[in-house]
Amino acid sequence: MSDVKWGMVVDVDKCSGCQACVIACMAENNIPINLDRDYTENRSIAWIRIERYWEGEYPDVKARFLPVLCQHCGNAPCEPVCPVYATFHNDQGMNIQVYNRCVGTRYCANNCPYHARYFNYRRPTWPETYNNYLNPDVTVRDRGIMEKCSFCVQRINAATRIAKREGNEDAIAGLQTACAQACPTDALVFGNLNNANSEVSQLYDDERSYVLQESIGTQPNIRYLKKIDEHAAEKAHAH
Amino acid sequence: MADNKDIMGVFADTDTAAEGARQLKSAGFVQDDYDVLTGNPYPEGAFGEHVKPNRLFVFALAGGFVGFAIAFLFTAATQTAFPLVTGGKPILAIPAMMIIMYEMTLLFAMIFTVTGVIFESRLPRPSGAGPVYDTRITLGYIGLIVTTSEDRLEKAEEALKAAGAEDIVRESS
Amino acid sequence: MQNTDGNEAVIPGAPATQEILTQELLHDSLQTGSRMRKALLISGVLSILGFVGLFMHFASGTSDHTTWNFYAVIYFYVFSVTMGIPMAGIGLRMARAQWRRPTSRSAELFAIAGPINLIFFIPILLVAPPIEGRNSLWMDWALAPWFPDIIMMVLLVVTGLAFLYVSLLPDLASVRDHGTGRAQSIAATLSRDWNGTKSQWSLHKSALGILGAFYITAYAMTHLVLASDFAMTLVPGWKDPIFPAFHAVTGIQMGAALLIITMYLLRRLGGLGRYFELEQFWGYSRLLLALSLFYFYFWWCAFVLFWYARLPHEQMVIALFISGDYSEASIFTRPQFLMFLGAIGFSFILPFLLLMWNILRRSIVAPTIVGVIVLIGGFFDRMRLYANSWSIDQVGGHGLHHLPEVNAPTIPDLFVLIGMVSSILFLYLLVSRVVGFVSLWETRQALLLRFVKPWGVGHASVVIKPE
Amino acid sequence: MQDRPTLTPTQINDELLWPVFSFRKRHAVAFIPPMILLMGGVAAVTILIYQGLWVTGLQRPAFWGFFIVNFVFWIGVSHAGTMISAILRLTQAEWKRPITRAAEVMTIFSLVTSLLHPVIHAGRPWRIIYWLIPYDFSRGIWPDVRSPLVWDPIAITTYLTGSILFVFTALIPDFALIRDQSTGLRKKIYGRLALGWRGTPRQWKLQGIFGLLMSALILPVFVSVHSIVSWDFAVSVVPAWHVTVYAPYFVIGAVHSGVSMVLTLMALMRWIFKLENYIWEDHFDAVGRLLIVIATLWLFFFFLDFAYSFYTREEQELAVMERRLFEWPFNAITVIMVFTSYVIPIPLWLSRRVRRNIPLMFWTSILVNIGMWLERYFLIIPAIERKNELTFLWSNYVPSLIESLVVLASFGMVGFLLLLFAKVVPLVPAWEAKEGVIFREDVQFGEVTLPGIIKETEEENVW
Repeated sequence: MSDVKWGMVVDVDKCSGCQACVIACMAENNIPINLDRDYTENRSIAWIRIERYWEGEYPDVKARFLPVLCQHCGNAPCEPVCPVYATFHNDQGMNIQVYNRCVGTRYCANNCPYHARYFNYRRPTWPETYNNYLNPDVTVRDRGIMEKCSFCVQRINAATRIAKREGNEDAIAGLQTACAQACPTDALVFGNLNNANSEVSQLYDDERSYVLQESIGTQPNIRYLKKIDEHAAEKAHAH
Repeated sequence: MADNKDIMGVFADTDTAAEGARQLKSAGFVQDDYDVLTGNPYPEGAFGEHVKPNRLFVFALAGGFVGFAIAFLFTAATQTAFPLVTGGKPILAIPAMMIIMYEMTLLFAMIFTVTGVIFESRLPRPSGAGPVYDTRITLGYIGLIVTTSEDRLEKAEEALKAAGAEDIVRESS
Repeated sequence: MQNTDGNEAVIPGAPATQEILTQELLHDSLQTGSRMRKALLISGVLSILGFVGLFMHFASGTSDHTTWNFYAVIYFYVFSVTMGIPMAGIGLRMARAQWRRPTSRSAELFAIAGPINLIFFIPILLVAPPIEGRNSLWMDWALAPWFPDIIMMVLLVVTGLAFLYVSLLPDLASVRDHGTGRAQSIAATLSRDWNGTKSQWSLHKSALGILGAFYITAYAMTHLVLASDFAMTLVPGWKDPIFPAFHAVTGIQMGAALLIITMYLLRRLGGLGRYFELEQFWGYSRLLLALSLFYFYFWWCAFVLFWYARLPHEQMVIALFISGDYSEASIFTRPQFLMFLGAIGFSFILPFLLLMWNILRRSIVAPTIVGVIVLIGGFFDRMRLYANSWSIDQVGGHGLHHLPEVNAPTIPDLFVLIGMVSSILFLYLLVSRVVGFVSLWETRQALLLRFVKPWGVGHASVVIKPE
Repeated sequence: MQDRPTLTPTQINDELLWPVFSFRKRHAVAFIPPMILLMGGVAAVTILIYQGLWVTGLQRPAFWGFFIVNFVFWIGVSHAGTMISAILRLTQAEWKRPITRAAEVMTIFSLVTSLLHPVIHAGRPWRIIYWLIPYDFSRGIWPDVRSPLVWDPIAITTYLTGSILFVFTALIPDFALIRDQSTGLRKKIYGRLALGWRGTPRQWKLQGIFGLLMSALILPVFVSVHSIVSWDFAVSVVPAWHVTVYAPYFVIGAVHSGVSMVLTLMALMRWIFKLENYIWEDHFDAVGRLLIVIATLWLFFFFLDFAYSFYTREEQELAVMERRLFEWPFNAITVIMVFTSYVIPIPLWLSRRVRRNIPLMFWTSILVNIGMWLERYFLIIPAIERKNELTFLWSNYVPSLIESLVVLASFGMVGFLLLLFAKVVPLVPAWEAKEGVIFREDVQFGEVTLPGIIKETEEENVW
């Protein structure tokens, strides 16, 4: 499957900040439930988060939403600083996190310009009744480990297996990450960038598309589509 | 010369020791016949002794080369053994390798140097300080050791005595 | 042999006495021979070339700074070297190194090059593009960079001259008393009422200390502002705080190199072999080795960051100063890379490989050769830095868009180089006619502070370190 | 110059070896404060390992905190030993003699202490060994040599090994001394350690050459260690960390704090072990003069870093500088740092009277160390608190009690180890002290007597 290059397009114009993607991601990837304590300590974990910026002065205040997840950079600053290869770049353009190797130096998190990496300060716990709802395809991360958006790698692997078994690419073509699947406004579009007629690769070169913090030259596989709004231009870069 | 014996005169201070050296010379002993034991360094040649040249720098160089080779193999091998791309860097990231090679070069140079010092100063001696030794040396006394054949021991002894040796230590045979 | 070596330490050869010093330094070396006359004449004539070159440059216009790139190269090269030499002398004086005594005069005498540097600095100020829209230390201050830079330059030059004058005073006095002809009259006017009273000497000592410290500070700050105003500012997206330090250190490195060469020439042609002996060359070659290592260290500190972080604008800086255009297949079609090779090869690799051997360090010819190598390397380095950065016409922007075409040097540039060098040489020799190349009072003091006494069977040399 | 007693070898032995042969009250009492600090630290680390990192103040985005700051600080202090012994050895400064060993030993112990920090600060300390030793051997995965965190251990191990060898080799003559002066089991042990040292001219000469050669070898390591530590921060893309001047800036800062720490140590040694005859005002004077130069260099690099953070005028760097200069507590930290590490001590040290006043030197050196600790905090923390453009996640780091206890304990640990070491061998090299006496040659100049030194001829071929 090396001809596959997974990518995503985030249409800031469509995003309504409903947080559905966040919840879907938590359910899919066994992310521990954040208590208020975790938020006050700035230790909450959310592989995809909606950043909310207020614009304008009262009474005409506008809320701007920016979904941020791991950008799966081509030049990922987080990768080379890991002493134990716990994170590296695979041949499908994804930034892989290997939980077993991680020793928790947290250097990758320091070096991630998108704040997309999260550290398990505590051993994750769920209410007793939830234990049976955990996704069997996804590891539960112990304390002391970095974690981040994996582009739902478990789904990708499953789809790849099916595709290989059935000998056609349908499974891969229809593949969705949890967040993209859950997005009611289709603000998140996930797909194979090497497939020219996939929706994502068409939106990818849209004239509205831009890259978060382009000056760092991380060459992400996630692009954003500007808000259609006279303020959008400076907003997208300013914050 | 297996039948050579050691004899040591213990002197209280520098001048008498220097005098002892002169006496030995006049008694026909050459520089290589006698050696000096002191509790701390003295200016070189203070007792007319001379130190054979050492090859310490060779150890340092050899160590450097060894370390460099090891580091190069280690870095090159580990990166190529399981080529994972990180941060879009080349699999053989030369600047990173240089840093490690630099460190290892110096590490091995230092280790070899210390080995060299110990080896070149004829240490370690399993026998300890040796048969002919006097603990007063470390109290600031100076020992003149004469290594010579049985028959000339007497000559050496009176030379040392004449110079005012406080004490004469003989090799117990 | 070793015991006498201690004796050789400061005044080698025949056992020097105060009389010998007086004879050699006060009478012999002040005689102006025919060779000296020739040198003075030639250098004097050639120094006119510099102004000719300057005129030709101005004739071709000051509007486009990219045509002046090699003028900048030459200026900053000569500036770094000549202002760096006194640093070597002053630093060792502060470190109380005994062996430097005979050499400190010939080092500090180079402060005389200050005025020349000042004159040739003016075109740089006129031609250098304004800082509007560029990164700079001055926050778009209207007077910057001209005002602060000229201030720093004047400060440096004046401090250097003042230091030189103070360190000359005692010798001027002795020339006043024993000299002859014009030298005597000049010395008489300059030396004022110096007659070596206790208070004068203590004042002299503290004055040297303060002025020395002041010179070092001025040197560092001048390099800081010049390096950032006339190199870093011109390159969009180049933020490199270590560059000024690198600039200053390479200046001292080249200075030490030129000093070694000067010592060699004085030894050969000036008949001052007694004062520039093995120990002096040994000491300075140690210094040169250390400084060459610093060259690499400071360069590497910048390079490894740019290489590792892979920020686009810093990749362009690497391309501009080190690697050249990656798309060029052959490295020989990349001028930037060739300049870099010359710089690192002659400023670090060769000096390091040669000087790491004590046998070579402890000789007279080898350090001289390395000195020449370092001077060449230094020129390559200044070329790498200034020829490239001055060829850029892009103003502002987050990073450099494309590598500039490097303009080749022209005849006027050559004239300027010859002119600057020979005018400095001219001044140097001229002053040496009054006070000579070796400081009398320092070598005299050296004689007092070192002697040989019998020790045990052999001998040992005793050094006195007065506070 | 006045108080330079002439000592006999016997006297030197007695005055330097008493901590080894007897255990006096003053020595015992000195153990108490470091012990207390150490206890606190042990408790803190136990809780930390058992509970996990949530007991610290670490959060997002400040993933690094007190531990790393302290790590950098102690690595810095460890540079004193080499600075003192290597550089002064190469420049053949006579006054280095009595302080070399103490400084080198402090190097070793502060390195050991600093090495603990990355371990306990990792998420899974029990796995940290994998960091150094390849674990997925079957899959052929080894540590990534591209990571600065792999350069670190290698550099520090090199430095540690070098320092240990340095100290041990210089110790052999004193082992021999103790061997000769003692009896029974102690004689046996020290006899083993002395490797049968006799004190022939060849052995002494090799000692001398070893000093020079080893210094020449360890100096490059000395520079590289702290440079590499600084690159942990500098090679990243965090705006205010990614500064080219960091390497030399950290190194000179390290020397500044380290040499001041040596001052502190000298004063303490002088008081605890009654070394008035060996550590003179002259030594404080000389170290003081050295420190003026070092501190000024440090100030220059500080200025470079500071000035150029405004050079490009990019929002993120300005945000960090705003945090450093105007926001509590960093505004206070910045002021205290500048004052304690330069503005107060240096003008004082300019006067010879202050440099020769030991209590004053002691307290000023303490000041400098406070300042230099804060400097590391000032450099490291704000940059990640204000990291990159996503202001949504900017936050402020507040260290927890556990972390503070560990920081205090690190000081206790170094002190404790030093005192323990003093029980085993003399902190002032006895043979160097004797050498100093032999090589001293007071010279009469008319009315005054000046101290002269019998110069070892630099004949020995170092390379």
